[in-house]
Amino acid sequence: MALLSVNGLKVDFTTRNGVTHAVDDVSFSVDKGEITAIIGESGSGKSVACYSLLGLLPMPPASIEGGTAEFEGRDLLRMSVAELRAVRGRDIAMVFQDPMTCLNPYMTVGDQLVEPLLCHRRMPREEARERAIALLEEVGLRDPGTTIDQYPHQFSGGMRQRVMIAMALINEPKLLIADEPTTALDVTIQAQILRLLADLQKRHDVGVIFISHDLAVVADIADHIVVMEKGRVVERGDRRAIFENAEHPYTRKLLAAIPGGSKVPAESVGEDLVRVDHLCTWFGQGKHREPVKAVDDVSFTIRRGEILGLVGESGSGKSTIGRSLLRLVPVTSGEVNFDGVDVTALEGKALKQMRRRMQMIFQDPYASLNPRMTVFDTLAEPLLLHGIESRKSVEQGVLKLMDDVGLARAFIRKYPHEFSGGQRQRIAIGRALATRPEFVVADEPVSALDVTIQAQILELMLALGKEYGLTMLFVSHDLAVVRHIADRIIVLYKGRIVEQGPAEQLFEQPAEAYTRQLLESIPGRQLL
Amino acid sequence: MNEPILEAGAVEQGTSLWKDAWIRLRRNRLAVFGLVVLVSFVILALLTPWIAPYAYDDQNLDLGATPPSAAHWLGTDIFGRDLLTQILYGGRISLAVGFVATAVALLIGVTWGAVAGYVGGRVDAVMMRLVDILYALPFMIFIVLLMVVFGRNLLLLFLAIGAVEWLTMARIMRGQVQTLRQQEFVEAAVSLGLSPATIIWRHLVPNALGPIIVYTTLTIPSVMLLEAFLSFLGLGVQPPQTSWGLLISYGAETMEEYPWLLIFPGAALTLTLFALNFLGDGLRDALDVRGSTD
Amino acid sequence: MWKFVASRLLQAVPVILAVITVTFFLVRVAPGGPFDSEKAVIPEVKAALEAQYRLDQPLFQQYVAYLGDLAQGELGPSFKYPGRSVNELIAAGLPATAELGLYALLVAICIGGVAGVIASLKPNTAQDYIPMSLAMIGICMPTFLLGPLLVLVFGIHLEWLPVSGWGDMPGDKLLPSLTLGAAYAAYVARLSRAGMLEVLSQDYIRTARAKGLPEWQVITRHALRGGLMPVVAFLGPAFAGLLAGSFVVETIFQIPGLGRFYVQAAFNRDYTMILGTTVFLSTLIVLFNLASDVLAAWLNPRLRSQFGEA
Amino acid sequence: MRSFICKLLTPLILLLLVGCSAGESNVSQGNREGILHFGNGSEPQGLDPHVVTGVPESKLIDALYEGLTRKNPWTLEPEPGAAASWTFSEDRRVITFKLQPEGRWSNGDPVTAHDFVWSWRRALDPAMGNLYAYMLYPVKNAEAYATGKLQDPEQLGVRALDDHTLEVTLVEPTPYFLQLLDHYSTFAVPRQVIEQFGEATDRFTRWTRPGNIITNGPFRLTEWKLNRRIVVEKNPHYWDAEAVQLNGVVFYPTENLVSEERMFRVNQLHYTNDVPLDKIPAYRAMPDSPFVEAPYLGTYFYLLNTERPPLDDVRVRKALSLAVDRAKLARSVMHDLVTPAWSITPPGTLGYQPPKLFGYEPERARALLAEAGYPGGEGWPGLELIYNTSESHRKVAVALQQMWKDVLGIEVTLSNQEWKVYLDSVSEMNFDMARRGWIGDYVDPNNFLDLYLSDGGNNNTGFSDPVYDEMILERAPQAKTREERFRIFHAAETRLMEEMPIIPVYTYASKHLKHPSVKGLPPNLMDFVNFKTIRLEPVDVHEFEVP
Repeated sequence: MALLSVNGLKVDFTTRNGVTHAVDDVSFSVDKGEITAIIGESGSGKSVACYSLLGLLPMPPASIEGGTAEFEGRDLLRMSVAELRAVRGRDIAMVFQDPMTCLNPYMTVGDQLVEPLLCHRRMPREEARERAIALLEEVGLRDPGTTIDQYPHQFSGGMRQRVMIAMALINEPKLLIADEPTTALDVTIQAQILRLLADLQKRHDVGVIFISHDLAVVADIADHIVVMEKGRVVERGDRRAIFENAEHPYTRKLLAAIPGGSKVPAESVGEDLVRVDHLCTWFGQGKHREPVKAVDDVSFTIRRGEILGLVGESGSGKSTIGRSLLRLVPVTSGEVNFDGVDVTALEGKALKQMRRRMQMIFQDPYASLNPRMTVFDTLAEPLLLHGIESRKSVEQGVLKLMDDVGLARAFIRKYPHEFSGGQRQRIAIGRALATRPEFVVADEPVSALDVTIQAQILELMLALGKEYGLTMLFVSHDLAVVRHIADRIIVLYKGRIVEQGPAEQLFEQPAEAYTRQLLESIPGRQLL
Repeated sequence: MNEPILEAGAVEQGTSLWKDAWIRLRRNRLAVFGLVVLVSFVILALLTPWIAPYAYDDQNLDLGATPPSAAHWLGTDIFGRDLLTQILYGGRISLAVGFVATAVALLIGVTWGAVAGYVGGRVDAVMMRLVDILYALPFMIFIVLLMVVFGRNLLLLFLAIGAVEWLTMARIMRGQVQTLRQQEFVEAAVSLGLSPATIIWRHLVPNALGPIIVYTTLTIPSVMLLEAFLSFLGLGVQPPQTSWGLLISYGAETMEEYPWLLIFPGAALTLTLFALNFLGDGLRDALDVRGSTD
Repeated sequence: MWKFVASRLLQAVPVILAVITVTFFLVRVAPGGPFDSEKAVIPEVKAALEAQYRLDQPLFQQYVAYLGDLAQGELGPSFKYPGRSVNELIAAGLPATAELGLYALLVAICIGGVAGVIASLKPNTAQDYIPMSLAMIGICMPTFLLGPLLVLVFGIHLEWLPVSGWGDMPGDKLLPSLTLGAAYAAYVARLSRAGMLEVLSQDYIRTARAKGLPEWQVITRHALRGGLMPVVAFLGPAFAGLLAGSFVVETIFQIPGLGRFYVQAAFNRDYTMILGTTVFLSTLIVLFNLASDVLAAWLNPRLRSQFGEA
Repeated sequence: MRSFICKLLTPLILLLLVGCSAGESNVSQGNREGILHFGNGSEPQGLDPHVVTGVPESKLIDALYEGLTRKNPWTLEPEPGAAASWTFSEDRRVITFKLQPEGRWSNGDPVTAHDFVWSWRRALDPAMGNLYAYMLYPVKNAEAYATGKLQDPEQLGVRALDDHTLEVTLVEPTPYFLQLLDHYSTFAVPRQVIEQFGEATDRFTRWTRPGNIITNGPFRLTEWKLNRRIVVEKNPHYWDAEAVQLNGVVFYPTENLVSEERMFRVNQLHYTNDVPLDKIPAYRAMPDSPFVEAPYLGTYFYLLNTERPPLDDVRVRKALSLAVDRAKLARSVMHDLVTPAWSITPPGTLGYQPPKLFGYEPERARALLAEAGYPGGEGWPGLELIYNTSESHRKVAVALQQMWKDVLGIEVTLSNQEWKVYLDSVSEMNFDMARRGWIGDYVDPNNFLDLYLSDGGNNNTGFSDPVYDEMILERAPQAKTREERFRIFHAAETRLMEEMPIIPVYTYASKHLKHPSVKGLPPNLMDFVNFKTIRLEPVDVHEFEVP
């Protein structure tokens, strides 16, 4: 018998713009000791469905309109607030997406860990603490006796996620709901956490609901897979069935979006456009303070028409290199030579002129657009600033840009908040291209996007790169993505270059151990 | 390969931010109440010379202070002047002081804070230390001097109040800008080659509006009361002109004997404060783009 | 941490020096002198008085002499109260004002904090509007109105509390604290409501709920600490403001405090007293701003460890 | 959730409940112990009689010290104080005082004539900066010494003939000189203590602090808490200690009128320094009203700047004065507390009646203004009236502003100024019209009429009349009899009011709330309090219910 079986679940959201059926007649079940993955893009209702089971949705605006959720013979949806509270954290526990924000920054991890024990079992504090230490050890924290008294910010992202997992498991729950537990993590960490989850699940014999937007992530661990789209379940089956015989077009689209294969290297590669010599960018310099060496003695070149991939984990300095090239952060030493000119020495007018030729696409399409400016304002600003279009012709220029990046002309007067993430990234790309730059730094331009959108944006960038004759520095932590788009790849580790070479060569014959480790961490490798 | 949302058609005049905000504001009943109260106060103030039942300096010493009656709806003050008339005329001054002085403070404070916050470093340190210094100066001496040097007029009053109130505004603005400066859209603006002034006015200030609006709505009523204090020092309005702040401070002295002299002007000010407050909160929520993404 | 404190204190020195300088010359420019009175003063007497207070020396020389005294902690003799030094007057007024300010702050935090927290739990409902509106009244009720009103109700009609005094009768500190705290309660209410709303939307609150904690524990253990951080940052400036702004309350309740000295010094053109209180208060403002920053940092583990490293 | 709110609210409620029990009231405790609780207006500047200037200080110093004479609170006649008796010489220029044989300082040391000689020298010493030094100017050579023209204190007209005999030589016969002797600038101060703490003329010493100070009056200082209270107790060494009824007095710096009245209402004070104007009708209406009022030796008037047009025209000045309906003002705004004034000198100062040259004459006022060239206010250039910030000044100004507008059709703008700014404006004559008040230091028309001497420091109007100067300075002092002297004053004052450099508005009145227990504290023209005569006869009033 299933541990949890959900039948005909319906959840509505009532907003000022009317009622949306966020979850519409969804059914699935989880067996003891098995992993059920729920896959869907943002807005598919996958998280809402799970949160509604535990009463974690704010009501209003949410309301459960129907269905049942049998958990050990009791219907979760019909429980009182108090009953449900007794289930939460004891029988059903959760792991959330972002370990940075999901731990209380004002409490030590120990205090947060023992809370479920104190709350549900009235366990003496000392005993609870011992148990917490044991569990921390089990999830792979070094020296848990000491670290238990530290605050969350003293842990790295991966370690925090381990703490989250320990916190979820501390009460020996029967069911664990993991909501995109690895999405915010670097690939190597992601691989570790996935392994840990699978391992713990076996050992503690719990049922797991694993929510993700990325099929690749669950490829190795899921027993059953449920695919959701727009609040409905479109396909379900065991892992093999989904990966090998997907029937629904949406599932196929998801599979297709997993970045795979490598780019055919560009044929016409010209002279060096950008030459970086012994670049150092250090932060927090003070008289008595050791600087943070974000970029430490890095040299490389980018040839005209080439797409250079820059890969590394968070903290490797990859974004800082991009910003250093564009003078968005002050360079400590070294030279950035752009088309024969040392960018680091430019000031005033000359710098402004240079900015026109080099542009940037940012990671977060939510943060990189001014929320108070329309598409027109955003795109017209660079056109007017650099005198590319006159006041009269600017509208034409904006429309042309919108055509180029695949935005309907009708949206010209809309504000960023009215767009989806993918559309916003198109606007941002349009803005970067408005000045007709020769060189663009793309800083993780797709990592905040769902996989299907990710694929579209990558295609767009490749197409535009050709059309505009762009040279590009493509910064990403995702090797699969980089492999898909880049001609050549540089691997960074702690501010220094570990390895560089043509994309295909790097993937086929990595020379360095670190590169190999990165490659092995790519989820769902066997699918490729 | 394109997303399916792309469809041909005429330009959609998508919901503009302000229009959208206006629509959302209209749905907020309290904010609408605030707006209606404020607008009607402003209209009353503008029409006062024509609708006031009596002349504002029309005394009747033998009548003295009388409670509300048919002839004097809100009663009379100790000079036998009609209180309703006094409140109407006082409203003209108070609303003008409240709005203009706050606008002055807003202009100086927002500019100062934005520049300090955006430029940062040494400039920021110097600018904010200057604010610290001004905070610490004895306010009264400053006002007395201002009066002596420039003589007395209402414009000066606005400036004096504005000159005092901008300090906090600058601090708030600076804090906002410091957070916003980290945002990627500001970096994008820099990389486009925009000048700092353009970045501040086009990209930073509009995005810091929320807290500024809220603080502004708190400032206006306190400015109205500050005016009464300045009048006490001799800088404010002079009898027989009056203001709500003055009416309240006179009323407070005789709260036991002639309570209506306190209650009605107090009600006018309180109503304004609540109206401003509701409107301010409503505006902030309406302008909050994040809120609209739900 | 100590380095941070030291550098902040160092930064404060030029600020305070500038305040002294500007104030020194500002008060001299203001019309009317300390010895002007309703009855004309005999010129010889005035000259004798001015000589006693060094006022006959060139202004700059007086300034230098003042700085010299200040360096030794001497704030000079008061003009208004002959026979008393400014140091002594400040020492006499400070305890009552500090105590009053502290209680007022307590009142502001209790009333404002409770109102703000309650309001934040159900935003945009009656549970939000009613406490916030009550707190709002604090802003439009100037102290010169609220004080007498409270006295009228609690002192005279109900006869529960004394109408004036400070430490003379049991309970006489309650009304002044309430009066002075009311205005700040409104600010605290707004700050804590906004702070709580922010925190309550954080992911870690959801985590706490997912653990099955009862709602009140979610609020007290997880939300309050972060939600009240803006209030902590507000405490420093607020306390300094309370000290400087306690004049009206001190007068209404006949409290022997510093606020009266501060304001009356300006009215009396008591040069040394104006300077002394200004220097004292600006130093306090600096110290309290620093203290509230340190407190905020100490309450925030992330900042705390940063200071630890520095 | 509910329990959460309860947790937060509990401490608040506790805080509210603490001390909701007021103890015994000051008045009933004071009645029991013979302690008077006295509202004294404000914190005194100090207790050195040669340094301080204000009214609150004078009350305290009158309780602590004693001059050669002491006023009778009912008649205001000088009666023996530190001096037991005195004799005048033939020409009334030399007065010989016999001091109280049992006169003692509060430490038991005798009060001697030498103390007075030393003290008067100190009071007149230019280095002392005594603002009231001029009180002693009738004494021979005093003015010369005080202004530094004479260095030798020996030449002052004051000598100790022996320990208990003091001889004072005057410049000229001064009828009001004995009155001056109960002004604190003529009091004896304890030389020994003063010199123990510093220079004789040092203003900055600690000699007046409790524990240090010794005084020769009916009370001695026991406690001085800044801005809180000053406590004095009966001085056992006082020569007339049996006559002193009170065991002590507590002085409160009751700066805020409204608060003071409320303290009185809940029996925290026996006696208030003042009463809010608008409370008067209610208090008057009470049975056994605690409200006491009396005419006060002072005039409230407006200064006219006779050097500025249009006020350089006497017709304009008169028009302004004649257009003021003083009776109506007194009746309405001032609640019948004050009486209309028609001249600078208050009526009835020791029998002197000032001239009344005009009344409320709107027709004549209009005619005068028309004659001056402003018929019906036409062509009126405008005028500004300044006053120092205060509720009552504002009320008077607003009422008069409207009277001028109604009667004369002219605009007068009002402008309140902060106190010191106002003083500066007045002394610099930087005004058209300015509010002014003058309270007599002693009961004599001279104290008011010498204001308008051509070079008078308090003139501030530009009024200058040599004949007037001569009448006040030369002829009046030479007068043989009081009647003759008063006739000269009357003639001079008539000249003054015909020129109208001031607009008299009303004669002041003093007003207080006095608990029914308090006896021997009569209202008088000087608002003088003689603590020696006050006694408490307990009457229990639970609370003053103001209707």
